[in-house]
Parts: sequence; structure tokens; C-alpha cells
Amino acid sequence: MPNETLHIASLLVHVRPEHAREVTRWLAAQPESEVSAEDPSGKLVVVVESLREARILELIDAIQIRPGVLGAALVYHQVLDTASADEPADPVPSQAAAEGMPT
Amino acid sequence: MKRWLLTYWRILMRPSMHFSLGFLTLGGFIAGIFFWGGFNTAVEATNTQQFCISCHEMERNPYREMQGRIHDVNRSGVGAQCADCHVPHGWTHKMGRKMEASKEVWGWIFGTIRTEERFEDKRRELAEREWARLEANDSLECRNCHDFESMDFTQQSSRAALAHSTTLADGEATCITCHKGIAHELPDMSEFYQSTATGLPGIESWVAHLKRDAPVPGYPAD
Amino acid sequence: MKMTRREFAKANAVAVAAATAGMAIPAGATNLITNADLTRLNWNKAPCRFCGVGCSVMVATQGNRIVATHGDMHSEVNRGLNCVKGYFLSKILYGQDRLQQPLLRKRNGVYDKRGDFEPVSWDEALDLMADKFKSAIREHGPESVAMFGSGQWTIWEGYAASKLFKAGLRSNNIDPNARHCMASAVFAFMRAFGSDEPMGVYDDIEHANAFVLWGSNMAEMHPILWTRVTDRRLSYPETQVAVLSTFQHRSFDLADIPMVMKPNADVVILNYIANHIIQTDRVDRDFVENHTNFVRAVDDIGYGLRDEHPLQQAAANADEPNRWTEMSFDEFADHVADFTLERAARESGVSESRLERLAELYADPDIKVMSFWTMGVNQHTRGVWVNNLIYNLHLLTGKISEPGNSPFSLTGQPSACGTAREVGTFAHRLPADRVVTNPEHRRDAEQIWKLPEGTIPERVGFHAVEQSRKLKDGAIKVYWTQVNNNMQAGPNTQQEILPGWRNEEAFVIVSDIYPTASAQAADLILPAASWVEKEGAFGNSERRTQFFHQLVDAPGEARSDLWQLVEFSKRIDVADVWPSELLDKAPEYRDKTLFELLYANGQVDSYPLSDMEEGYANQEAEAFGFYIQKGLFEEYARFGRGKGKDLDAFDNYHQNRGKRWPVVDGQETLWRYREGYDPYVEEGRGVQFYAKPDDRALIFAVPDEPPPESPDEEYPYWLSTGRVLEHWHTGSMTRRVPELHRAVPAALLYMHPEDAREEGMRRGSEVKVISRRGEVRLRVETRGRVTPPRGLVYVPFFDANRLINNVVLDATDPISKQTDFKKCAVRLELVSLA
Amino acid sequence: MKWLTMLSLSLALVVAGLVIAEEHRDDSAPDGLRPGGTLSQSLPAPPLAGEPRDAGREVLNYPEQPPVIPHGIRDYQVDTRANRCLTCHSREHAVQAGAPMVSISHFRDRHQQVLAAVSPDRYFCTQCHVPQTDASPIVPNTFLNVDEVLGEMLQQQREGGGQ
Repeated sequence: MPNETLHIASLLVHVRPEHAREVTRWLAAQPESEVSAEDPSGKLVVVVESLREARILELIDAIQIRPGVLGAALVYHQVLDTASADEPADPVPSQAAAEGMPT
Repeated sequence: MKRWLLTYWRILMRPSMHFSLGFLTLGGFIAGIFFWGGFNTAVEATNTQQFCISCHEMERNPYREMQGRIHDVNRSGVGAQCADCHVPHGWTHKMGRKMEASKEVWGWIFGTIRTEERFEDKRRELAEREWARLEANDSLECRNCHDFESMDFTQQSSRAALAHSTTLADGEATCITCHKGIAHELPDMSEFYQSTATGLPGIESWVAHLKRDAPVPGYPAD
Repeated sequence: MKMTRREFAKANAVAVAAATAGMAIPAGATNLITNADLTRLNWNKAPCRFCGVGCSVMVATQGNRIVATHGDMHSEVNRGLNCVKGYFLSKILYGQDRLQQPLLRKRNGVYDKRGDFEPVSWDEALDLMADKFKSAIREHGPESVAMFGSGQWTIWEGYAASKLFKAGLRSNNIDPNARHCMASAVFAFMRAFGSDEPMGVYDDIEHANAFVLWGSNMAEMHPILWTRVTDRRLSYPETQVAVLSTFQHRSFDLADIPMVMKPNADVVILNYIANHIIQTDRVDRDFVENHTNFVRAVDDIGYGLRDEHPLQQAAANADEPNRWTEMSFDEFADHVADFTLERAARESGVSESRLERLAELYADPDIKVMSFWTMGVNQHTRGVWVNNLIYNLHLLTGKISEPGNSPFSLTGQPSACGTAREVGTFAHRLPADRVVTNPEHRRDAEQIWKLPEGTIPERVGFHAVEQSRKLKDGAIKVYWTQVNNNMQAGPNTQQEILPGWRNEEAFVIVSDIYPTASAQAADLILPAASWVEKEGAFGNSERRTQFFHQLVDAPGEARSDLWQLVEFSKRIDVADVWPSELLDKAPEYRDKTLFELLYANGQVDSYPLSDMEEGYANQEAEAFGFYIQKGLFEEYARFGRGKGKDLDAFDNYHQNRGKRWPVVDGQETLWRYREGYDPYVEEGRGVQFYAKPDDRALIFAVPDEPPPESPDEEYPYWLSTGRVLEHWHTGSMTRRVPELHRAVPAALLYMHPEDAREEGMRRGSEVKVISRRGEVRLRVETRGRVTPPRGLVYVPFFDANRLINNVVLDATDPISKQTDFKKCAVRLELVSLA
Repeated sequence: MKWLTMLSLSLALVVAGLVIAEEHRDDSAPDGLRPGGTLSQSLPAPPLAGEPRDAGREVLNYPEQPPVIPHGIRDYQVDTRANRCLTCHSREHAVQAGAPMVSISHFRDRHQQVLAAVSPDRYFCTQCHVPQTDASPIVPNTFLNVDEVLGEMLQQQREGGGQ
């Protein structure tokens, strides 16, 4: 069985401040997405974590049609191996140990 | 007085000399319907909100406390009236309740709850009587509107759904067990409150708290 | 901290996106916070910015911003607790629309009353102001300028302003918004005891067995004191709480004796209780004979309306309402004998049984009773009388000036006592209970201020409501308001206030931190610093003076009210505003500026910057080159020392959690007028009301008189206005805090459900509330925090978009000139059912 | 007839004066909580704000902030007779009710003594904890919590270091 990939992406969503609350709430209710930061001017940082790359694009589309949303843009995208995703990422002490592990 | 009653009784008991048996039977039947209807109308009249709050005592506390609450006004306009919750809908029980109500007439005459102070003194007793009645009849009056079978748990909050699908479903609790003081103000509950608050510490609840509030195992702590 | 790859990737994702957006990176996501120096917060004490309770809060700052606040554990007042407003103090200064530069109405580059606001420099703003003040005084005399200040001024701001007006500009037209709030209490204190402010302290709460709330909703308006009352009541079940109001509110939740009375019935109830005490022979004869006098107040005193109003014309004693004649105890007993239980019950609508229980709280010698009152009593066309009637009960029974027996007048604002009352920023007052009408008092002030005799004018200046009227009439040409929002808070806005402010002849200056309704109606807006953006001092309800340091800088060009006043004074020469006769008496001032006359006078400027506590910024001191706050405080403190109003040394207040005056030899005073507690009481006197010439307090006989306006067929409802817990006054600070705004987003019309049904309205209906003066549109609430009886509606005044004061009558107590915001007649008109 | 003309003329003048005066009451001004230039107007009242039925708990701005109430509290009785809030949030009921227990700070009295039950001075919950409607802010608030302030400082530091 081929290794599955895990997609981690962040989006920058800009909403009208008066809608920030409801959009945040809606995003929080979506599977695979979480709002990681927001500021009073209506900017939200949304992290998406999905096994399907397409899901990220679907989510961007879905966000863009929410009321009050001015824009949603993909900022960051990283592909991880699901099998090793939950291993420690600590660069110094644990990296060495991880190197000897089969991937 | 006694003699008058006795005479009257004799007249009543004397066989009729002018009317046929048929007439009497039929007449009695018709009169029965007539009086029966009148009686029922009268009983129904005592079931109206207007009748209930025509007494100052009922208007002052129970009715005013009820005003604006969820059983009085709500989204779809299904407001409950006094009798909806406090008088059984079936005939037998209704009559039973009405007989009991004669005691309330007594209370009214003697002013048991005429002043606000007296009402407050009685509030606990009055509330407990209703709670006991609803516990005993499995919250019959609640269930006239709130049918267990019609509850959509998915539309309820998770806490409500949990309680309704377990303790209510298996009959361990009935509506009034939890839903006290929803239409009228609660009486002094400090006894309930104190007995649990200052009694023995509930070790189980502490332990459960610790478990619940502890960070999820394996999740990196800050 | 160990992270998994997944978490690491997510943290990266957040950091990159946040950086892209120019947003602050949440610490949890970046985990970069390892530097202990950075994460250590800087904690300092400060009194709360809101009500008169005077809770102490701890303020955390970091990077020149407030990042957290919580209740101060070391404060006697609140012991670590705050109310919801106090807990959100951190956010009140951070509304996005903070004013950051002066704004002036201009057209074609010059000031124009009809122009649009444009940013200007401080120099341009202050120069123009100075021109306006000078030309007004030159052409129309010192009475043509006026200032409306605040019980939210710091002590030195109020002092600097009062001195600027009364000594510098020689105008007594300076009044604080405390006139709307505490004036009735002040006059009653002076009438009964000869000295302002309570004899008791908050510690009385922990000693009392009974609490009586006369027109006070402490649960919402003095929440932390309410926690102390609640603590006492629930911990000692024999304690009783009586609550009297014209509508049911949250304080009723703790009431053992709840009473909803008809408006204006308090005079009858209070007289009945006095009668009850006498009839049941529970007068403390010893106390009454040794420490009191009985007097009869003049009656038929009018309603503080404009002179030409028929009600004023009809009143026999409208001109001199603050007079009385002596009477005997027996005459007093005869006077109150008319006020029977039956009459009190009939006229108030409260049951006889409850009134009798209430009366017993005072009459029973074994019950220690504490009376609380605020706006229900003070904002009353007979407010002074009602204050006096409450003192009557405590004096008749000797239940006063000892732990637990305490008539306690609560204040509304953080420094209504400290600034408005003690400093004397009222139009008739000078510091430490002095008045401008008394030649000796004026001379005291002139001596301390190093002024020639005759500098301070004798005539009482225009009080708050009169200032609005005089603006409208064109008599006031220049008007400066600081730390208040009278366009929203003053009565009869559309008929009496707005026309005056927009009067072509007037130049109106508003100093504030946000564009309030008042700022919107001004001609010049000055951006102010607030709370811990400056060094300050407040005095609370129990005579406690508390200091705070400047902890953060004000944004942009915003400057404190003190800086504004003093900087303004540099732009006016003494010769510009003083007549030559006065200058002749003090030729040394001929070439001086008001700054040199008032502030750089060898006293205020005698403390160098090195006196300041290290580690704190102080914008004003640095700007003027001397420790101005200390200089102002020490000069001001001279007024009270040795007069029963002694304050501690300046520096001590920065270290302690406040002290209650009189502070003699470093010791605060808990119970005034009582031997063993108050150092001013002579040995062997027991009790001594030493501020009165014969050491005796006055017990007042007053009649019952009707209110100026009552509901009739055309206007069938009583209207009462007030506050809610979550918002402070006009909401300019609290409504910019998201949590407080979401809790109570708009003012509502609280009414009885049966009244709503009869009017064809229901909860949520939009209605017009209309009086003879104006209208306002509101939504109906029939099950809110306030439950009015039938025939009365309640509307809070915090909502700038629903100016309920459009409707309110500008009648005042004729003695105190305090507005009655609690009763006028209105009708309701349905706009839409839902 | 002449007096009538005079009267109507002066009346017209008065009316005109009033109209001008009315206009001047609404001179332009910056927007605040109230839109600028509207002081003489009676603004329409927005509908009552709705109570969110099942809102999620909100992150605190700082640890000492009392949490807001994330649910409606209609008809909740809190008086000397009963405290509705404690039927779920008290120590002994919280777990079963799935509600957060009242904070441990509430078990201390004025003198910092630990009590067996909630301290009486904390009895009236809504003095500190307030429910939240769905109303949108009128004016945004730029308060930054400590993490945000630190993040900003760090960023400035880094930018400063890079130059």
C-alpha cells in the first residue's frame, strides 16, 4: 500500500470585521480546518490539514462565497508523509534517531 | 331545619301520582343531559386562565412570575395556560383535581396566601405539592404537549439529548425531576443546595474533574 | 516543548500566513517566547476607572500596552474582586476610533462654526481657544465663559481647572457633571452636618444586621459593594435586606423586604418611619437631646425650571429654597404625626406589613442598620429633602457614626468625592467645604493661592442645567467640557442643550478620548489621555484617596486634561482677563501669564522632577519641567489640613491602597464624629458633630410636595432612566469593549407585559417614546433585568443612538440644582409590531 | 388685512429660522458610536439582538478575565431562594451536567479562607459573567493580548536586528 500523503496548508482569509465572528465560527465547524489567528481588521489565518489536496481548493471556494468574505488566498502548502507525521520534529536531538528509521 | 329536610326527603321519596313512568324516565334523562352539560360548562369555566387569575393571590405571584417565560410566550405562540399544567386532561383525574380544589376555595376564604409574606411562607409547600403530583403521574401534564416519541434529539443541545435519551428514556427520571422552576420561581432551595454543597465532599466528582480537565494524554504540554 | 512534524508544519503555515498579512504571530504557534525578560509582565495598582466604589485593580503592561487587569488582592475595598466592567478595563482605551489629534471645524482654511472638522496642531487649537476666551471676557465679561467638568477628572485636574476658572479667569462658571449625580447629597450633608461626605465607611457592611436601599440598584451600579452586602446577608441569615424602588431590579434578588413604590412616595414613607419611631417611643432621647436640633425647612420651593415657567412663578420660595427655621421636638412629632402607616401604604402602593417591617429596622434598637442610596434619591426634585429625611431616622435613633449603624450616601463616579466635592469644582464651592459666597472662605483661598483680595468672584456661577440654558440664550460665548458627555447625559437635549451648543454665538470645546455625541456637537475637539495614560488620583465614596502612576503613553497626540488646562493657561496674560483695579492691587502679576500666576507660582512648581518615583513616565511633569501633580496636590492639601479634611503626604499614596480622610499623623479615620475613631472629637464628648457651630446635627421637618410632571391622559406613563451593569454612563468606553457590547448591545424600553399588551405591543416591537420635549425610538423588552410596575417604563441612557434625554424634563431639585432623571411623563407610539 | 400679512410673514420667517436652526444641529462630525451629523434625529431602533443558542466557549483575553456565558440564560433564577447557574456549574453537578465547574477562586472568601462551598460574595454570577448576543461591534477594538504584543515586539526586534 502506497504511503498516504498529508497536506498542510495555510490560507489568509480577509473578511469584513463585522462578519469575522460568524465566519470564524463557520470555519471552526468545518472538518479539517482551524482558525489559528485573527486580527480586529478581519484577517484570519486558517490552517487546513487534509489527506486530499483537492479539499484545500474546495475549502477556498467555499470560503469565498461566505457572506462578508472579501478574499481567501493560499499562502503555504506542505506535503507530509502520514506515517511519519506524528513523529517528533525536534531538529536537533530527535532528528538523528529518526534518520535510522525506515520510511 | 332538620324537620324541613325530613319533609323534603319524604316528598322526594313519594311515588309520582301524575306522571307516567315513561315520562319520568325520559324527563330524567333529558334533565340529566341538561344538568350534566351545565356542570361540565361550569367545570370548564373554572379551567380558564381568566378564572384562575380572578383571584388576587393567583394573579399576584403565580401569574406574574409566569409572564414572559417560555411557557407563556415563545417563537410559535404555543403558550400554556394555568389549567394546561395544573389540571389533568382526563375526566376522572380532572374531577379528582377539582375535588381537591375545594380545599383551595377554603384557602381563599381564609386568606392562606392573601399577603405576599404568607405566599412566600407557603411557596415551598405549594411547589412541593405540584412536584410530587407530577412525579406521581409521570409528568402527565407535561407529556400532553411534550411527547417523548416526538423528541428530535439531534435538535437538542448535546447535554439535553444525553439526559433525555438515557434517564428519561428508561424511566429513571420524569420531566419534573429536572425541570423544576421553569414556569414559576423556585422556592427556597437552600436546603437542597446546602446538603450537597457542604456535605461530604464528592470524591468521585473531584476525580472526574481531574480527568476531564487534564490535558489529553500524549498532547505536548506547554 | 516537543513538536511533531505535523505540528511543526502547521506552525510554519501559520507563521508564514501571519507574516504575509502583517499580523502578530500567535505565540503558541511559533513557540518563540523563551525570553523571560520579555514574558515578564509589569504589574501596577490603579483604582478602577468606573464607579464610586473605588476598587483597586492590578494592571499588567507590556510593550507600552495594557495586556491584562484583575482585582487587587491587597485592596480593602474589593479584595481581589472586580465587576464585569472592571475585568474588561484592559480594553477600554483601545477602541479603534481613539482621538489622536485636535480637530477643528473649518471652512476655507479658517475656523467656521458651520465648517467640517479638520485636523489641526495643538498650537493652532490652543491659540484659537485663548483668543476666544480673551475676546469673550473682554467683550462680555468673565460670566460669558464656562466649563463643564467631571467627577472623573483626577484630583489635580479638577483642582487645576477650578483654579484656572475661579482665580485665573475670575469666573465661577465651572461645574462638574457630579451636579447631575451627587449635588443633592452634598447639600444635605452640609445642611445636616456642616461637612460633606459620609461619616461611615464600607466596613459598616460587615457590622450591620440590616441594609436598606433607598432608590439604589447596587447589584448593578455598585457591584463590588453588593458582593459585600451579599456576603453579609448569606453568611448571617438573620441579616435583612430591604429594597425600595419605583421598579423591580436586580437588587431585589437579595431582598427580604422588597418594595416597589409609586414615584415620589419616598417623602411620605420616610416621614412615616420617623412617626413610627416616635409613636413606639424608640427615640434615643439622650442622643437627640445632646447632639441634634430640630428645624423646619421652607416649603413650596419650585422645581428648578426656567424662571418664566408657570410652576416656578407659582412657587413661593423658589428664590431661596435652602432655608429653615427652628422648631421643637414636639412640633416635629406633630409634623410627622400626619404620616400614618395607612397613609404611607395608600400613597406609596407598598403593603402596610412591609412598610412596618421596614420601619422596625430603624426603630428596633437591637438592629444595626445601614442605609444606602444613590440616584433614586439624589436625582429627585426633592432630593435634598429625601437625603435629610434619611439622616432624620439615623439621628432620631442615634444609629450613626458607629460600626454597622450608617447612613451611607453612595457616589456614582470614581472621583465625584475626591475631585468634584473635596476639591470643590462646583459653581458655588471652593476646596474643603468652602463656598464662594462666604468672604472668609474666599480670603482663605486667595491667601493660599497668593492672590489679591477680591480675585475670586462672590456670585455663584452657572450650574450644569443653567449652563445649557445660558448657552441657548447666547449668554455663554465660550464653553469647554472635559471628561463628560453632556450632549447624551444632560436633560432635555433637543430643546435645551443641542440648540445652545450649535448656537452661532458659542464656541464649544470638547476634550475626550472618543468621538462622543458631545464631541460631534462641538467646534473644537481635543484628544485626551485617559486613566493610566497619566498620573492620577481618585477619591471614592468612603473618603478613600487612591493614586495611580502613568503606565502607558496616550496614543498619537492625545494629551491629558491637566496638560491641556496648563498649556492653555500659558496663552493668556493676567492683564488680558483681570480688570485694572485688581491688577493695581497686585502689580507684580501685570506682565505674567495665567500659567505663572496659577501653576509656576513658587508653590505648585516647587517639586523637581527628581521627586518622581523611578521607573514611571510622566508626560505632564516632563513637559512642564516640574512634578506638577505633586505640586498641585500639596497646594490643594493645605486647604483641608486642620479642617477635618486632612490628606496624607503625597508620596505615601503611591505606596498604599489609599487612605480615608481625615488622615491625621498618618492614621486614617473610619468613623467620623465618634470619639475613639475621629481625632477631631474632643475628649469626653462621645459624639460631636464638630462641623456645626453648636456641634449639633439638624433633623429636618419637610412636607410632601407633588412632582413637576405626572402622567395624564395624553402622556400616561412614568419614565425613569438609569444605567445597566455592563455599561458606564454614556457607554463611550464600555461600548467599545466587544464583550460588554455583545452582552448589552442597545438600550431597550423595559415595560410591564400587560401594559405592552394593552398598547398592542410586545417584546421586540419598535416604539416611539414621546414626551412634551422630544422623542426617541426603542425596542420593547418585557422580560429584561428590570421589571417595571404597570404605568412605568425604564430606559437606560448609555446608548448614543437612542438619546433618551431628548425626552427627559430638565427639572432639578431647587436646592441642589441636580436634575431629576427618574420621573417625567411620556406616551408610547407603535412604529412596528416586530 | 395688513396685520394678517404681517403675521404670516413673520410666521414664515420664524419657520424659516427654525428650519435653518434644525439644519445646523446636524453639522457634520466624525462617526463614533453614533453616525456623525445626526444628533437631532430620532434614529430607528435595530431589532433585539439574538441569543446564540449553543455558542462555543470563547478564549480568554487574559487568565484573570471571567469567562463570558456561551449560552442563553433566559428565565434563570438567581436569588436568595435558588441559584440556577449552580445547578450545573457547582462542583458536585458540573461533571454530570457537562459544564465547567466554577473556578477554584470562588471557594475563597474575603479573607482568602478556603470554603467548602462557593463563597457568598460570588453568589450573583452575572455581576462578572455575562451572556453574549450575536450583536456585531459598532467600533472595532484594537486590544492585543499578551501573546500578540510579544509577537509584535519580537517581530520588531528581528526586523531591527536584520537592518
